[in-house]
Amino acid sequence: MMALIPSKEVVDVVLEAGGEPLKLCYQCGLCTATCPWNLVRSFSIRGMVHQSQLGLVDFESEDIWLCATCNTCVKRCPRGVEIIDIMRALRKVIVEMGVAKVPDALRLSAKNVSVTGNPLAELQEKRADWAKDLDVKPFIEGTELLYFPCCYPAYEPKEKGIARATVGILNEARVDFGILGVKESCCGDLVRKSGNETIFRRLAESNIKAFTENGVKRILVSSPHCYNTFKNEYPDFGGNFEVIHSTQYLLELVKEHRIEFAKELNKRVVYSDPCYLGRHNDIYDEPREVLQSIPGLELVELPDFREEALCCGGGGGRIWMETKKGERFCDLRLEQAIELGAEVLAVACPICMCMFKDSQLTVDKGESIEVKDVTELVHEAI
Amino acid sequence: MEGRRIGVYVCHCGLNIAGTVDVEEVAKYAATLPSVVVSRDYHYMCSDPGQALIKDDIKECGINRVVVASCSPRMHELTFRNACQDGGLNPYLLEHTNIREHCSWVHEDKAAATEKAKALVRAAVKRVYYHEPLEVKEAPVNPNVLVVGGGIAGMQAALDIANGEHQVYLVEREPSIGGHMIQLDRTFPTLDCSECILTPKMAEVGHHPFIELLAYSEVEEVSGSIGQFKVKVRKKARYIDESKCVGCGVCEEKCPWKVPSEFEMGLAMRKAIYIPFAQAIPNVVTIDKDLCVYIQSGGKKCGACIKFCEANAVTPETLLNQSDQIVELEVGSIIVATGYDQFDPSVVPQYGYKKYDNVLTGLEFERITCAAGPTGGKILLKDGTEPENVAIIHCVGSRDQNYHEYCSRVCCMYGLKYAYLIKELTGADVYEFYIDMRCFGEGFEEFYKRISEEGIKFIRGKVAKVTDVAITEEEKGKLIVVAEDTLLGSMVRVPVDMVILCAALESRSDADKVASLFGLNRRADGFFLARHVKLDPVATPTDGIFIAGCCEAPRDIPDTVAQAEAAAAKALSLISKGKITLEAAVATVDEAQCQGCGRCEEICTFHAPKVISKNGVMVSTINETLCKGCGACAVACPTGAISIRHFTQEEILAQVGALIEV
Amino acid sequence: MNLYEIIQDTKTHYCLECGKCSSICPISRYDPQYSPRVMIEDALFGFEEELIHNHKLFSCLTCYACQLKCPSDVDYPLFIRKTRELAAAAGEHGDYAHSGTLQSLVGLMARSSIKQRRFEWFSNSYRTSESSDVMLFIGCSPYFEPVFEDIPVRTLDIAEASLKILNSLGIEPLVHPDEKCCGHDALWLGDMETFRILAEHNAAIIKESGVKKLIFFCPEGYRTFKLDYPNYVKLDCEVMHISEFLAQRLETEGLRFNEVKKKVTYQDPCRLGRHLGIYDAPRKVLASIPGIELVEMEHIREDSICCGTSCFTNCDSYSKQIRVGRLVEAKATGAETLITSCPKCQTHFKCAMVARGEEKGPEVEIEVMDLANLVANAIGG
Amino acid sequence: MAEFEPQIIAFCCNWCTYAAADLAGTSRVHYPPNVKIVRVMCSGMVNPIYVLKAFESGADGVLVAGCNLVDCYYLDGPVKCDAMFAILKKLVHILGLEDERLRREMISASEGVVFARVVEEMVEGLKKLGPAPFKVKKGAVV
Repeated sequence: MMALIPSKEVVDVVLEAGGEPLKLCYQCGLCTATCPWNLVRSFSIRGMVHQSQLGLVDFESEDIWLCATCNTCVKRCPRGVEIIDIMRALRKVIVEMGVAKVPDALRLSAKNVSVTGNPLAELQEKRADWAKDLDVKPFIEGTELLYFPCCYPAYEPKEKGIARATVGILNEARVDFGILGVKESCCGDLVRKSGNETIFRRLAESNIKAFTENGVKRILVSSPHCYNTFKNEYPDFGGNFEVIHSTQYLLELVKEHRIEFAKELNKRVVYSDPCYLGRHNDIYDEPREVLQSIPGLELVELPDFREEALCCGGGGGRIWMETKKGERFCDLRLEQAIELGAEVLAVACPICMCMFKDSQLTVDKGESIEVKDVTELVHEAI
Repeated sequence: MEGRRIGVYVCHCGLNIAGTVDVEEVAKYAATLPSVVVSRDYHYMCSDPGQALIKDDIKECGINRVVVASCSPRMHELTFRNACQDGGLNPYLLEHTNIREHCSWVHEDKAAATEKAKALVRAAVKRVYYHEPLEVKEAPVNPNVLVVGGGIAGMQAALDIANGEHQVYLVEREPSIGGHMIQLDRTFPTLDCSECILTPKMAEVGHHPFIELLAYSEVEEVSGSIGQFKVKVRKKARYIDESKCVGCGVCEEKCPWKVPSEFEMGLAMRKAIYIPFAQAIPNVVTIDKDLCVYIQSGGKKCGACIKFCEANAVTPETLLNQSDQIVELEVGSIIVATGYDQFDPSVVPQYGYKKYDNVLTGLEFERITCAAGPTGGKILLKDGTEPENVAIIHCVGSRDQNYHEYCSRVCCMYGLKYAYLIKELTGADVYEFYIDMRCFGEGFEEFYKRISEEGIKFIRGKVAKVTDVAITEEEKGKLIVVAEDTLLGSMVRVPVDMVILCAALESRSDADKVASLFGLNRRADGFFLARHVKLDPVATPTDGIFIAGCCEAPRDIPDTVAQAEAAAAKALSLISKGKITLEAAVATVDEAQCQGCGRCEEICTFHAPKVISKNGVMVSTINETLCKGCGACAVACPTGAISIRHFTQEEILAQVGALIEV
Repeated sequence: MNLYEIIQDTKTHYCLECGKCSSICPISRYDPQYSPRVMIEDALFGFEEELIHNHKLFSCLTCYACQLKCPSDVDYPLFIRKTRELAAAAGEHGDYAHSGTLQSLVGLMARSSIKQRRFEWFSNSYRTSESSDVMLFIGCSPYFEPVFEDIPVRTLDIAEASLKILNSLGIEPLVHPDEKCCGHDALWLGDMETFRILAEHNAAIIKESGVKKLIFFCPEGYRTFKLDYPNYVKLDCEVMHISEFLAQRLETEGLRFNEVKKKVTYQDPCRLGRHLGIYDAPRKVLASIPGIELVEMEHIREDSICCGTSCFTNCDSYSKQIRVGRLVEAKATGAETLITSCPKCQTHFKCAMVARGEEKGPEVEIEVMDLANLVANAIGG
Repeated sequence: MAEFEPQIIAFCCNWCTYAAADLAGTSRVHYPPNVKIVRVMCSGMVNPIYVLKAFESGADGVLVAGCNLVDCYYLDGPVKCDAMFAILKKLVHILGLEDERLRREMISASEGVVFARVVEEMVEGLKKLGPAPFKVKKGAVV
């Protein structure tokens, strides 16, 4: 066996890239043991952290790109190590210092975001096209609420329903809201988590500028990723806004009787907690309360839910990458939902929706279940 | 054996016994047994009227042996012994048999339970026949206490007792008290300066009106037993007049003769006339006889110290004619706090200790970081430069069956402390090679976390070797630490400038002598064995002798202090009672039967039997103050010379033989 | 039988009160309270109760030193043995050594119907035969092993050595799995019931096996079979001690031994020597081994001194002093090894060397070895 | 004919097993009356002769029980008892006795239930084995 020589230089680079928390790790292995990847293949986060501690990281390894930033390990870590930060730092070292090859899919998507402001390479000027036929005002100074739909509902045909349902509900509730449309760009979460810190900063700065210039105070988001980024990361760059996720806002509207349900929705529904809503931001009850308020709807729980919920596998830029069949968390999740006899798999995240809709195509009896955003279900019932 | 008159008392215990056992029948049956003159049954034998039956029968029927069949003797044997005594009978002439817990409460078949009760009573009657009166002896306790060892444990124990205004003799073999703790730089996990917290205590010991400090002295002989030990202490000659020396240090300055200083772990020199360290207590000089040229030349050469001593403490007279003194002490209890030795890593040749200059032991590193130490507190390599990277190797000599199997308990923590100090003082890269991190004490884990934050590199793996054979350019001129990083599953080679070996704490090299001096037992690992690991942790098999600190096992300062205070409390409780009651049912030797083979001496845990020569014949004698009456010696005795009072073979065989009716 | 009859039987009334017995008695030398003469006197005065409850009654080693010197031919050992029968009937048994474990084992052995596991120690390197007409009597050796583990004495070594000797002479002897204690100790402690049961059992199994010759390595068994059994049971076979047997074969077969360089001295066991008059046979065997130099002790043959304990009873301070005295004598010869031909002698001597206290008595350490082992070593292989 | 009722003599150390038997009593844990306890201060006090004498006097089984190694009031009594017991076992083994008739247990003061279970097991086992093969010596009982 070749002996390795620890490299102080590499350690310093990783630390510099934001890997500071790795110092704290005492190698108990709980992260590896809780990581969903180990349901489908072997993946030692502990090992990677230790390699980082000694500057012995194999930057060529595809493992570096696996982490979906689902936060399970961080939540459970006995030393409070921000493992996602370490993963981010390692990816950053590769992306920004070019020490190894970045997977093509990631490189491409990041480039897209950088150039077009969205990962789907759609034109910036079409960002508001989803709302063309709807009664949606552009946001102007003094508008109460900014609705920020996220790139996927904005462009992706399969997901536009989320944005449209949201607008339907807001209008029903007579909410004073608007959209920024072409003035906004991707929140930058996925690029940041996949190591493109520079692009992220640019996006953040541009969004903050747009929000600030237009006098935005309160932002309604459909995506937990946007939610997390605006709420927890933008403040570091000077952007302080009140951020509210659609499920939170829906509950507010239901409780204040600003929307009333007109129909029964006699369906068996399971809810899949998005990582960035649940583990990253501790929002577990609101989506459930909203669903339960829909007349006739029967809410059932997946085998693991809330804090334990299985990730869809799309976070951290994974949505852009190909995951081998048999290793897809979303497939597992969908199978569980089908097993439970659910008619609808309710989500509260455009990333989750994208992942699950893909799964429907490959999973046995995938079409037997609908994948819908909570917003869509509410909209159907009013 | 004439004249046995046995009274038998069978208790109903309400229905507790009578509900299952036909007590009247048992009493009637007992009356038919040989030598039984009275046999009664009664509702509650433990009640006053029940006890009165026994007392009256002793007086009126002249019974001289008593059998009570009732509950467990663990419950009421003492009650009935007292009843016998009140009735004028020696309390040991009672046999208490258990027909409640061992019979009525555990059996349902009344006939069978009654038969069993009869058998138990029959056996008790047979046994009581052989009972002999025993005398319960008491002995006074001398309130003086001897504390052996002037480290933190010994000092703490001495202060606790002396503060209760009892005389303490504190014996320390080195010229000054202070022990290992005074050699330490800082103490984990709080990083207090060891000297700062210890020297006030040393001064207090030095001045305490109830502490007589016998430094530079060793215990030579201990005799007697709990309450009345006699101790001989050799006060080694310092070759100066202690009463005159003011510790000014001029002589030391002028003395031309040097050797490596023990206190500085050989990293600095001391003189032939020396005070081991600045805050030494007592603050007087000691002369190293072997090194002093004046003494060695019989007064013909040197004599610088005499010349410069203004206090007239060093004179030709003290140098040439002073000799060791034997001090005799009488004490009631002894606290042994003799501490530990640091494991010598040179027996692990792979680690290169003594081979490479910059491989150090923990204690050496303590001296290096200490501001008063040989480098003035600077962490320096032998060549005077600062290290850029340092490896700290844990478990050197511990957790290794080739050396010591036990965990040395303090090394993880002091290893972390070193990492902290190195980072703080030099900014060097630090690697900790560990097997497991064991940070169990108060504030320890927090300290570990704090040190982790400093970016210390932890490599889980026992180091295979430390070498200077470089295989790459960057290894050149470095010490390379080779290990498997078990977490990587890969070999690593870490080039460093300095290696610190976290050497284990081990039992003193002369622990065997100390053990036999004080009648202590040693565990397989060499440390002294406590009376009970959990429930009697500072007592020893020898009553009146207590242990504290690292002589019992490796431990840190707070644990040592707690143990010292526990030992002091034990001694104080003895003093406060003022006397001890001796076990009456102890071993006794029939000298005519004894062959002096010493098997009893060998097997006894408490050192009670001793073979001595009487008129040229070897016979065993029992020290009754030490004997606990466990009976192991009687089993070991091949000739039947030893028997245990109240549990003689005759008694037990009589009982066994009568249990089964044939 | 009462005391009067015993006195008649053992010619005790011929006692002249000369005191020769007490002056020769090894116990009286150390124990001022013990005197054969006084014992006899008590008997002659008719103090029966005092006599049978006197625990010194069990001190006599029955070594026969006194009897050989008695001018009136008083059989004092026999007197003691018979008086002990009276004492035993009254529940007396002297002070058992080893807490009476050995006596108890013999009692249990006698009164049990189960098959012993005597031969689990037996290695298959020795050849035995169930149909042999020679039997080697193993005796209590298997039981001694655990009891004397700590001394350490391995009496089974002697059994193995004896087997090796017999095998080398072309004899594959019978070793009987159902053999029981010969009853020597029971007999000499006055426990006649146990002795009879044992004698009858052993006689029966020997008769059934049809052996013609019975060889012993233990002089006690030998004596018991040769002198005592005939009074109680019928035994149709020749009995011999292994030293006798060897001496015989030396003549008839011209046995040759390898050289063993050793300076030895020889302890005459009382049973072999004074009881049966066998002094020459063992010496002859010793002389036949090249390299062996025999240096005799001060007291030998008829004047030999007992190993100090008999029947594992009253093994006391005086017994120890006798043994120490004898060992000092043995060491004084300058021999490196003390040879005996009795497992008990070996046991008692080795036991006397045990000194586990810090303070030690006189230096008495010397190698003790059975003659059979010495011979077996000389056979080699 | 009545069922064979084996006789068991148990030597129990004062501090642990005797106390365990007491606890069985106070907790009313029932067990067969075939056992009779002899109280000794320490299991290391049990002389081989006590056990042999028990067989001599008619016991079908003997139990020697005391503290666990760590609980011993006298520090290392159980070690001494084990050493004695090893010798004893060899002796009764040669004698031909079934191993089950002689049992060594370490039962701590809290294990009343264990004591009862051991007694039950022994009684069951001895019932299967039948009476001990020794005929009691005349006048053996003092």
